[in-house]
Amino acid sequence: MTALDLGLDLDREEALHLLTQMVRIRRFEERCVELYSAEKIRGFLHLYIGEEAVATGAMGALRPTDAVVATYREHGHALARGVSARSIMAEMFGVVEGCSRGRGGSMHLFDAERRFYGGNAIVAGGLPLAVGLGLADVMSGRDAVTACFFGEGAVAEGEFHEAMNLAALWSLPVVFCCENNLYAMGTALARSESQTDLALKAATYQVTSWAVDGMDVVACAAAARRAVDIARSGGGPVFLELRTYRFRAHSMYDPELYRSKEEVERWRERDPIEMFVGRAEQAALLEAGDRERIETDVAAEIDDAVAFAEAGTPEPVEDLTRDVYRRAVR
Amino acid sequence: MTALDLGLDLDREEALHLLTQMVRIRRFEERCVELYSAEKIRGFLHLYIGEEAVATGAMGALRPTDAVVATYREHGHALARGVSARSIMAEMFGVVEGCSRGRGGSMHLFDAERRFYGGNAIVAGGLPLAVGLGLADVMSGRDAVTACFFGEGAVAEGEFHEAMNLAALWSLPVVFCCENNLYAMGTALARSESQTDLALKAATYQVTSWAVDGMDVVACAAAARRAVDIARSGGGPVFLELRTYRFRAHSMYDPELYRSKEEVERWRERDPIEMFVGRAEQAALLEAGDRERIETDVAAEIDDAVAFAEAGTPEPVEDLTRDVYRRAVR
Amino acid sequence: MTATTSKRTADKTAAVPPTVTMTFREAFREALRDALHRDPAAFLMGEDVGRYGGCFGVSRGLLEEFGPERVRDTPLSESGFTGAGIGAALGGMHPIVEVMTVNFSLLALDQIVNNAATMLHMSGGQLNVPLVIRMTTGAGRQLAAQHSHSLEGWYAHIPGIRVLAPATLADARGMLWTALQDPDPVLIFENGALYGVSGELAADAGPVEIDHAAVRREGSDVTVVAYGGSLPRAMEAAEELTQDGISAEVVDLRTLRPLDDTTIITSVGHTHRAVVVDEGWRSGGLSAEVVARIVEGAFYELDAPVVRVCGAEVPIPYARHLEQAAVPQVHDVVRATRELMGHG
Amino acid sequence: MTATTSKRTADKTAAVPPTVTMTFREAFREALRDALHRDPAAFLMGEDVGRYGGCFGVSRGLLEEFGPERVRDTPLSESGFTGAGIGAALGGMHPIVEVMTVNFSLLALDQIVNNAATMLHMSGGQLNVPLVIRMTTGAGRQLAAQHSHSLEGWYAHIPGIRVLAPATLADARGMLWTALQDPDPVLIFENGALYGVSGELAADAGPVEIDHAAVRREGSDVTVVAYGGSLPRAMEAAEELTQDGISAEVVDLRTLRPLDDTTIITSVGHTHRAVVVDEGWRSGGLSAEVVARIVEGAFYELDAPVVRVCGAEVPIPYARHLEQAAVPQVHDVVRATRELMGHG
Ligand SMILES: Cc1ncc(C[n+]2csc(CCOP(=O)(O)OP(=O)(O)O)c2C)c(N)n1
Ligand SMILES: Cc1ncc(C[n+]2csc(CCOP(=O)(O)OP(=O)(O)O)c2C)c(N)n1
Ligand SMILES: [Mg+2]
Ligand SMILES: [Mg+2]
Repeated sequence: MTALDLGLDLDREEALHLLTQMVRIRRFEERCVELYSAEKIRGFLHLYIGEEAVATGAMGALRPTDAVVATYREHGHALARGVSARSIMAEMFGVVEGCSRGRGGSMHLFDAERRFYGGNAIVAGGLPLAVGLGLADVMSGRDAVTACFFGEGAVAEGEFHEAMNLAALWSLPVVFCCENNLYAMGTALARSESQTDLALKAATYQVTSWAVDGMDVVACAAAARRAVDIARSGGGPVFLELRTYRFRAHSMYDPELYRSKEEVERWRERDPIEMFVGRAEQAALLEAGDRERIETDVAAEIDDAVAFAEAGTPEPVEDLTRDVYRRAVR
Repeated sequence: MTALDLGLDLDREEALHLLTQMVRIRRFEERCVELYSAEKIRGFLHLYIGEEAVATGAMGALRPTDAVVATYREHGHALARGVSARSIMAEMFGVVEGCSRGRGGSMHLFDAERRFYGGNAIVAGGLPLAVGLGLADVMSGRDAVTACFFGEGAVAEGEFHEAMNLAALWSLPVVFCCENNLYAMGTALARSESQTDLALKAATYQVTSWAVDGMDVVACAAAARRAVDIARSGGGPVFLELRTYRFRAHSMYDPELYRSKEEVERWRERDPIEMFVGRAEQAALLEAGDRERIETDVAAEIDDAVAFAEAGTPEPVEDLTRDVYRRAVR
Repeated sequence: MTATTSKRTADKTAAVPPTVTMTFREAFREALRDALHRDPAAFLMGEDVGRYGGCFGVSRGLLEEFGPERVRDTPLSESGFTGAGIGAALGGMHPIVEVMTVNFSLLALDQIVNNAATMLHMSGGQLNVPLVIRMTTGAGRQLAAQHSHSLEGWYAHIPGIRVLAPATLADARGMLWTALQDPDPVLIFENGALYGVSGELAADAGPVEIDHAAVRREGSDVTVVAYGGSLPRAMEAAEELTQDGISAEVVDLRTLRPLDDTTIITSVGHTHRAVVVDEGWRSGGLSAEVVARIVEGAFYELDAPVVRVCGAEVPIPYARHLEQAAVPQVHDVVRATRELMGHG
Repeated sequence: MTATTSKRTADKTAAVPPTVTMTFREAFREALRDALHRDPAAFLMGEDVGRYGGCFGVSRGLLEEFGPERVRDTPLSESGFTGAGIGAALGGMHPIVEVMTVNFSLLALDQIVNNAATMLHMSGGQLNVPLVIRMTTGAGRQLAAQHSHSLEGWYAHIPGIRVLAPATLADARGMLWTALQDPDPVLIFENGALYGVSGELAADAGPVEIDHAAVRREGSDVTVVAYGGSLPRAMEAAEELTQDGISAEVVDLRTLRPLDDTTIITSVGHTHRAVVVDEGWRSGGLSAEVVARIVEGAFYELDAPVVRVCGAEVPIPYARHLEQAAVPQVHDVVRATRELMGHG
């Protein structure tokens, strides 16, 4: 059986890359859980475990000059975008070596150099920013695209509606990546949306929209590539509904009263990493030993990140009010 | 030719009523313009002239136990709902005899007895209120319907989106009457909405929706009757796009730079009053002398309202802070 | 929640009413349960109040007890459901709208300020809005800038609404009912850092009045004004100050609007010195209003300028040591008071 | 706008620079035109700024001059386009976002407070937001409760933003450019009642600094602090007070955040008395902060309590006489000052 038969239109190098990224995200977050229990990481911690295919697939379609806006569940996006595991871990340790100098924490990862604009903890609050980034790119004559990630819960917010309309009206190069993991905290999609077909909903704004299997990293990558192409070539905004599932609780404080263990188990059978490994091995894109090597490398990377964070420097308290204004107050 | 041939499924009494209401609104507002020039009325004054068919048609479908929410362009709705011309005029004169005790002015007409809940000057701000009124009716086991009026400009606001979703999700008896007069101040629909088919847009929320000729009072009445029936009988919310046009400026301060005189003239040929009179006379629903009598009666009603308002009482300044809290502050 | 009978109940002559030990979370929940039981017009509405059990667990179990009509999960649409709460109040219900946290209430501000607060006045006294809006406020849990605002003082600027800040178990348990029976919109700010704190509450605790500040600790040298999450810190500071021989009176504002300045001014009339503690940002915060009221009402009683101990003027940072430094701590209150008393 | 050359220019030795007569509306428009000419990254965005000519006519003609890309009409979506302004600023532009009035800005508060104000800090100093947001504020035109808020003092509570309140033609003309070149978000509040007021402005008027309060009138007996729409009233009151032999110094705050308390305190240091005039509601308003700063910085200089002359605590009513009573008038300032001076 060949790669094409399996719908895997990619080469070995790409396959290794996709797998590596997904494993990095998974293991990084598993370590975060431990560090949370050890009280090294505090505040809210939202895990992306189960959803790795989305950020991994989507981010591959972007150029370094493109922009990314994400949510509070954004470790995966930051890692996939190239923000170093070191600086993310350090951020969660609250030290100056963190990608937000320890000011942001898990929910507010930023990296100006990589055009990674957060890390937004207000549901749907990032969407208008993405519209503005797209507008700035167009007005400046740059052919960049902005990818904006958010959960399906955000679709009910007014800011979603206003942002979609503006992006469509002005034909801006924004790819709206809606990570439909079926729940907003404990609220199931059908309890939050009168219209549960989100791609249809988005299409009403005259935005090119379609739904994608968010557990299939190859499908995510292909969809993102197509979407980014449309947006970059003047086709206006695109909305992708990426159907996925979070395997873990909403955050560290969630008793998960709203869904059954069985439901979670059923979805775990579609683990994006294992599914991809299975298909890629069948297609002979992965070889014996690849997985182990990746796991070993990733473990080392994460150990290194934790060591880096552990050795980090807390900001002197005297600097508490720095970076409130860039220009000195007076 | 019969009444039915003309699509006028109404009797003489109803025809007289519709015409009377439209004429009342038209003449009332024409007088308002004079009184504004005379500085008897101040603040913002938004005229409904040209759109009379909508409020007149829609309001006829409601029972006294139903509720109404309107905007700052609501003289017509208040009059059609049965708020007296006297108390509306007095309100605009800023006297205690006004329907809001002179506290509200043109944009804030209220009448608790008639379940007329304003008079809201924040675009789209009334929509969530209508949802809540519908919810209260359902929770209290009352079979009332809430009619909510707003302009097409409101559709771009997040509050529109949130309200539509809530109403649909909870299947509430709310009739959303979108008065599409093609402009929001100076912004043409195509410049504010990526999707200009508003009924289609609303339908995406799983709300029963259709477009209606808002210059045809009979069409408005029929549509409203059907919509109210659906809402009252448990069919959930309904969205009506009532296609209309305002003949006058947005408010008294508008130089109308954004549309041509010719466009306005073309629409004036579809004057809802004259169109209805023409058809009703052809259908022999109106008789010679009806129009004159109505005009005379209306003129008298308005003269009376102005006299009433002129004779009104200004609130003593000592009572400035009354009605900030119902329960005394301490 | 453990029912306990005070050890001293054996002593018949000085019978102490039985108390129960509970957390603030439980006290808030009991208040909700009680309201839903007693007031048929009451219902709770907000994001994840039902199936999830409330984002901070306050409403856990209420869905099962009262059903999805009266414990109503909403989509993420703060403006929409807050406005719907106002509409439902106009329609005769007594909605209790939960906005998860004050941070998200910024999305509902139009409804609160332009509708809830103005309706009675704009309608010339016809339409009152018997609505309660509850929300969590405050910093201290390393949730960073977008999840740590203390904006209750900001809301206290708006005529037409009442603003409550329960800081004791009795108020956590008792304010809701009174607010719910109030004809006007009432905002209740629950300090997030208090949810897990437990203490003793009278077993028969019920509604409390919501019009007055309370002297939580009597003292003669200085008045420390605090509320909400800062009250426990003010109390602890007062205790510590006794070591310096400083007797601090602690006033709990309880109601931030309308502000009961009489209680404050009376206290300052005795002590002649005041410290205002407010977790919110200093400039333009509630603390400024308290200072202004003291100046207006007790200027000639003052032996020294009123001192403010407030949140640092910075979006709250994530790192623990910075967050702690950004929010008034016990030692900040102690230090400021000692300096004011000349023990600097 | 009429260019005039002062009559005295004939006198070469005391050459007075030529001035032009213009309204505040025109001054604001000139500032916009100038900014769009000189700063290629600048653009104006908001509801009806283009084809309609601006809801209060401020931007009339700019669409024709600069085209629809740079004078960009938006749909009614305050949160959306304000957020887009923040995003565009992050993307390197210098957006000037117009929110028609402060009343509607409540719909954009999440973006302003949670994003614009926090971004620099949350990102550890990486991402600044060079954004200007303009809006009309104030009462006085019988627009009633939902269209008459004075919430600029409220905004002044938020760290991370600067808040300007131009009250003179020179500031109306000059603040925008400085704000636009500022790396941080700046809010400019244009008082609606000033738009039609005209006066003389230097023909070569240009950018002004935005960091300091200004003494608009020197005096020795009392400091009257005002800003925005209240400044002209304070000036008029000061003039009237001369009849009682009271010499009032008038301080125009100009910048409401960060507040230049040095100028205020210096003035009070000379006069020993202060009156604060603020059209906004009294409780928790900017006036309270000014009182607190004076108490903190000049307590021992004060001969009497600081007096506040503020908006009545009521949603602004429509009826003219009630609206006038709700907002501080010249005679209110005069009366309060006379009482303070013991001429009551
Ligand atoms: C405006 C706002 N309201 C409420 C919250 C609290 N909250 C945080 S995450 C969340 C659920 C969001 O669900 P969704 O958009 O589907 O994203 P997911 O968490 O599933 O990735 C809620 C309600 C918030 N952060 N912002
Ligand atoms: C939230 C908000 N933004 C802006 C305004 C200013 N404004 C008043 S009416 C109006 C146009 C509304 O147009 P539309 O909804 O179509 O109603 P119409 O006036 O045409 O009846 C605008 C922009 C407002 N009142 N509220
Ligand atoms: Mg989700
Ligand atoms: Mg319109």
